Amino acid sequence: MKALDKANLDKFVELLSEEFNVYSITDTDFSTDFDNNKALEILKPIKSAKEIVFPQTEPLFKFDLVGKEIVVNEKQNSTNLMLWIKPCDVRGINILKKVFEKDVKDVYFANKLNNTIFVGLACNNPSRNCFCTSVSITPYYKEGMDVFATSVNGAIIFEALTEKGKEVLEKVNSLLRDATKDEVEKAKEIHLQAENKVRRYNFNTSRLTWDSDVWRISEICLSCGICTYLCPTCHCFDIIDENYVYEGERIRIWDSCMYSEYTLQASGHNPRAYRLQRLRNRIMHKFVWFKEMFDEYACTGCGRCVSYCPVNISLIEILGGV
Amino acid sequence: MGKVIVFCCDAAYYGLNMVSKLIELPEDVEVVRVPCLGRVEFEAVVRALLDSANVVLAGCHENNCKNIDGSRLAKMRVELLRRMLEFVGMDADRVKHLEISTYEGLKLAEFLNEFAAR
Amino acid sequence: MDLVEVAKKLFDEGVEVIIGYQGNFNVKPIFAKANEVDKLTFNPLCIYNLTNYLTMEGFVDKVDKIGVVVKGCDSKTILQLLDENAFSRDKIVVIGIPCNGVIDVNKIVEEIGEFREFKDNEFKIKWEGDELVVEVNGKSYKFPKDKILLEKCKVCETPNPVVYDVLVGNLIQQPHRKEEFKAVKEIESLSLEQRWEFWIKEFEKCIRCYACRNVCPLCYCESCVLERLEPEFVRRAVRLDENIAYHLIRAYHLANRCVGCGECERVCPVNLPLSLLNKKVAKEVKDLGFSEFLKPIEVGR
Amino acid sequence: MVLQLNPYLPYPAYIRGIRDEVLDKRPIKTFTIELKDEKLMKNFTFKPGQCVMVGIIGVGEAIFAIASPPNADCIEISVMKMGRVTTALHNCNVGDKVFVRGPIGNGFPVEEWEGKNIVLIAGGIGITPLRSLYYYICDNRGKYGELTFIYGARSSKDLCFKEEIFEIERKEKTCHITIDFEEEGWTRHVGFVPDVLMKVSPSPKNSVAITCGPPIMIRYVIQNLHKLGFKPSQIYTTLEKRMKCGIGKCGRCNIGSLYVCKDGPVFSYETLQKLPEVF
Repeated sequence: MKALDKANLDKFVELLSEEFNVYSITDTDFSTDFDNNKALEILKPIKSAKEIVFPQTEPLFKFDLVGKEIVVNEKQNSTNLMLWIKPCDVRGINILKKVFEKDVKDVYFANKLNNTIFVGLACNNPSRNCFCTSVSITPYYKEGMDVFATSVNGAIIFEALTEKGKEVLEKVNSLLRDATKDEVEKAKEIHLQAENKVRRYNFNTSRLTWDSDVWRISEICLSCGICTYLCPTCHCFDIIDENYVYEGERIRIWDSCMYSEYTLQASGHNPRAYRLQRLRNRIMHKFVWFKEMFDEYACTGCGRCVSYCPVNISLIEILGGV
Repeated sequence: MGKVIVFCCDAAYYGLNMVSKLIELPEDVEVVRVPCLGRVEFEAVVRALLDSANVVLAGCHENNCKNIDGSRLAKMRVELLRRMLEFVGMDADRVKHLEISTYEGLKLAEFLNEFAAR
Repeated sequence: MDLVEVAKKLFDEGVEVIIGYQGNFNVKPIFAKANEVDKLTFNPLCIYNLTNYLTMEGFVDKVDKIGVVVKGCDSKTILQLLDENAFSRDKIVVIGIPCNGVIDVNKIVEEIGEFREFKDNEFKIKWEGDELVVEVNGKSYKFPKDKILLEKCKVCETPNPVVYDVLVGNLIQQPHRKEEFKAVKEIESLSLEQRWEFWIKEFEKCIRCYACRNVCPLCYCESCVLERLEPEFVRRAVRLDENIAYHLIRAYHLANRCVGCGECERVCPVNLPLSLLNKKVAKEVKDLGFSEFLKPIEVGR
Repeated sequence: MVLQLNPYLPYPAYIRGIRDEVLDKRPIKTFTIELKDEKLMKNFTFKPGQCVMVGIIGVGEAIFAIASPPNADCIEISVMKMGRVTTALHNCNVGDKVFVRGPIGNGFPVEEWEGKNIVLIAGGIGITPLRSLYYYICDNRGKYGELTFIYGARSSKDLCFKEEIFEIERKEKTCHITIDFEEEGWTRHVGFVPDVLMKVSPSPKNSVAITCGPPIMIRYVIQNLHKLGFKPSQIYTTLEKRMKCGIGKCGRCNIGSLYVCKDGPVFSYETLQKLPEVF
């Protein structure tokens, strides 16, 4: 266990920036332009971290509209380093990984994931709408991280979890010192404190049946895309050709299962024309069908969909955890 | 020099056609013929602006529109759009509304030459 | 008469559903049937513009008569929708509530701090004169009105519903306020470059979730221009220029139709100042002399 | 066939031939497509019932069932003019470039059916995957039992692969062609496909029924097959949804936990029974 004094934080980031594109938390998203000290305090940005490995708009390949040829440019992007990413967001990426690697490997996702190093930070102060402990992770969940950090008073304690993570710590070794026993003890205490702060619900997914009364809540759903776009595990996308004058691009772009256009077929038939069907599909996919496929919920308990829903539809309520 | 897209109502298009032998339009001017200026979807104008083209809407004089209201509506819409563009910090002069009768083709062509060279 | 009594009477008179509010802290819209009449409430957290639901999925056509709870600002939407023949007047019963202003729930959380364990029915919130009184967990908090009130309510011209069939509560006497477009004028006073800088910073954040469109009671086209692929006026890619196109087109479609309910700005997850755009259009529309209730044709819709 | 490394990258191909099938408000054309790379074309193997993504640069991609038998040296697809991509395809000429991704989907479990009688029931453009299957069975006639073929369309003008169908009619004793309403000069069946199925009443003994067509037809055909004594495990159908990626990632074609593009489009009715909201 290594420790970094918070006074050295600026130097720490500077040193890392020499080799990596350092992303960190801002109020809205993960960005290279962040406030060093504030980033440690922010609970989680509005947008989830999936953007780094699965960007909202991602070019698949270019094409030349005159000759009608495909132009593939395989540029190697430099390594990204995600600083202070929270356990729930890493969990989201772990879930996406399962989806994108099942059967056929999605190269765009895999490339980005390979080029990203996660320096995670334990969550000290979960908010009102957090419910990660109810979907079987904790505020100090480490899987998928390369380095796991905990902020303890005046220092940050690091624990390298992978080879990549060891390299990162090696890079900033000059700034680090060994963590004292007290600090390590304190970190454990903080973890447990945070875990107790998160409200725990007894979710009852058996009530999510096809014609359950639960779906009546869809009456008030606006079928906007907030919940899906902010969700760390939602991964629906659309593939569209964008044309400019002489060239074009085939892009992949986030789509939302809450839009009626999403399933609209060319013939005009729409298998999910109503908000009820769409809301049901979203929730059942996350908690019933995903469980069938991968044996876990496609939910990280980050609470974004609860906090930002324009009409206060609460996933917690739908799952029966009032 | 950017591209210029000109939406011409039937009358203005006819006027422009009449003088096509006298005066040549610059290459990057694209003329789009519409039945009436009132029919121009302003979304198309916005699209053109953001694809870095300049836009001119040329149509009848206000009291001379065969569809009675088309020209007046177009004028109002363009004015509103110009003010909005200004508000978000874009150059409002990239959209112009011109009142052109069938006999003022030369005026329009001259204007376009000037506008394209700007 | 209070809301529940009024609702009971309306159900007796043959209203099938009442679109109203439920909950104290977690306020949500509700489509109340006769047996759920007790759930209907109204408090200063009832921020939603419920008229939005009247134009969704052809809901109005499916029932004989529906009631809808409106505040002063929401009632203007009803007038505009009627003007556009969105539904027939005799299908809906407008339950008007004079309103002292509404509050964003996050503001309360911000002021009081995180409070976790409480029961929704033990949470109380109401206006007392110029003060907001909040009771939670046995403690009571007081906030001055101008500190906590939503921006749009500070310049509200119509605290009383302008159209209603039944009124709940008493009409509010309030000195006549006038919209002065303060925020708009502030932006206008900046230079062109400064304005551009201000707006690109905002538009870059947009994630195009279309919540602003879906929450808008006046955005009810069956097929939205944004979903059209031919011609494609707004490309799907989420980039600055496409975002600008989207927001310009959205504001333009609402020219002289926007009633200023401010829902678009409220729901935006990345906090774009959308009502600034709407207000600007409203101001210019007045200036340009559009007719008072604009027929959609005047903006090309 | 090995999928290439990047599943989103299509193979360049060109249109070798175009044949008009139906001239109507909703015209149908059959396109013969060949991959540019000969070696790839040779290696492009698929099962009957599988699909391909056919794309046009600058317009987009759409999924089509393969109509040609697996041993053909080309890919044939029948396309009805409907949306953006199909309209663009209809505007194409012989020699034009297209891009192909595939094969996609599971295809018919032809090995499982060996030794069984086969009942093919198709409606309208739904004949495309069954055409592929028919020719496959013809090539491996010894492995399968009796074959019954029922095909229907709205009118004689709407019949796809007209000549081939009549050819099949001459060859097979049990081929039934029907149109929905009576027409002058029409001597074959008149009536909807499910009704004709009842008239023909194939025996459920040691048979499988495969049906493809408009959703409403499939529903009644399945009902009638039940009446004839077919068990759910003996009934197969193909489904259609909006698809974009074709590899089970983009999410829109799900029915329950199954993705039509990856786990389908061929489903046995036994599987479908357990799924909600199939159509």
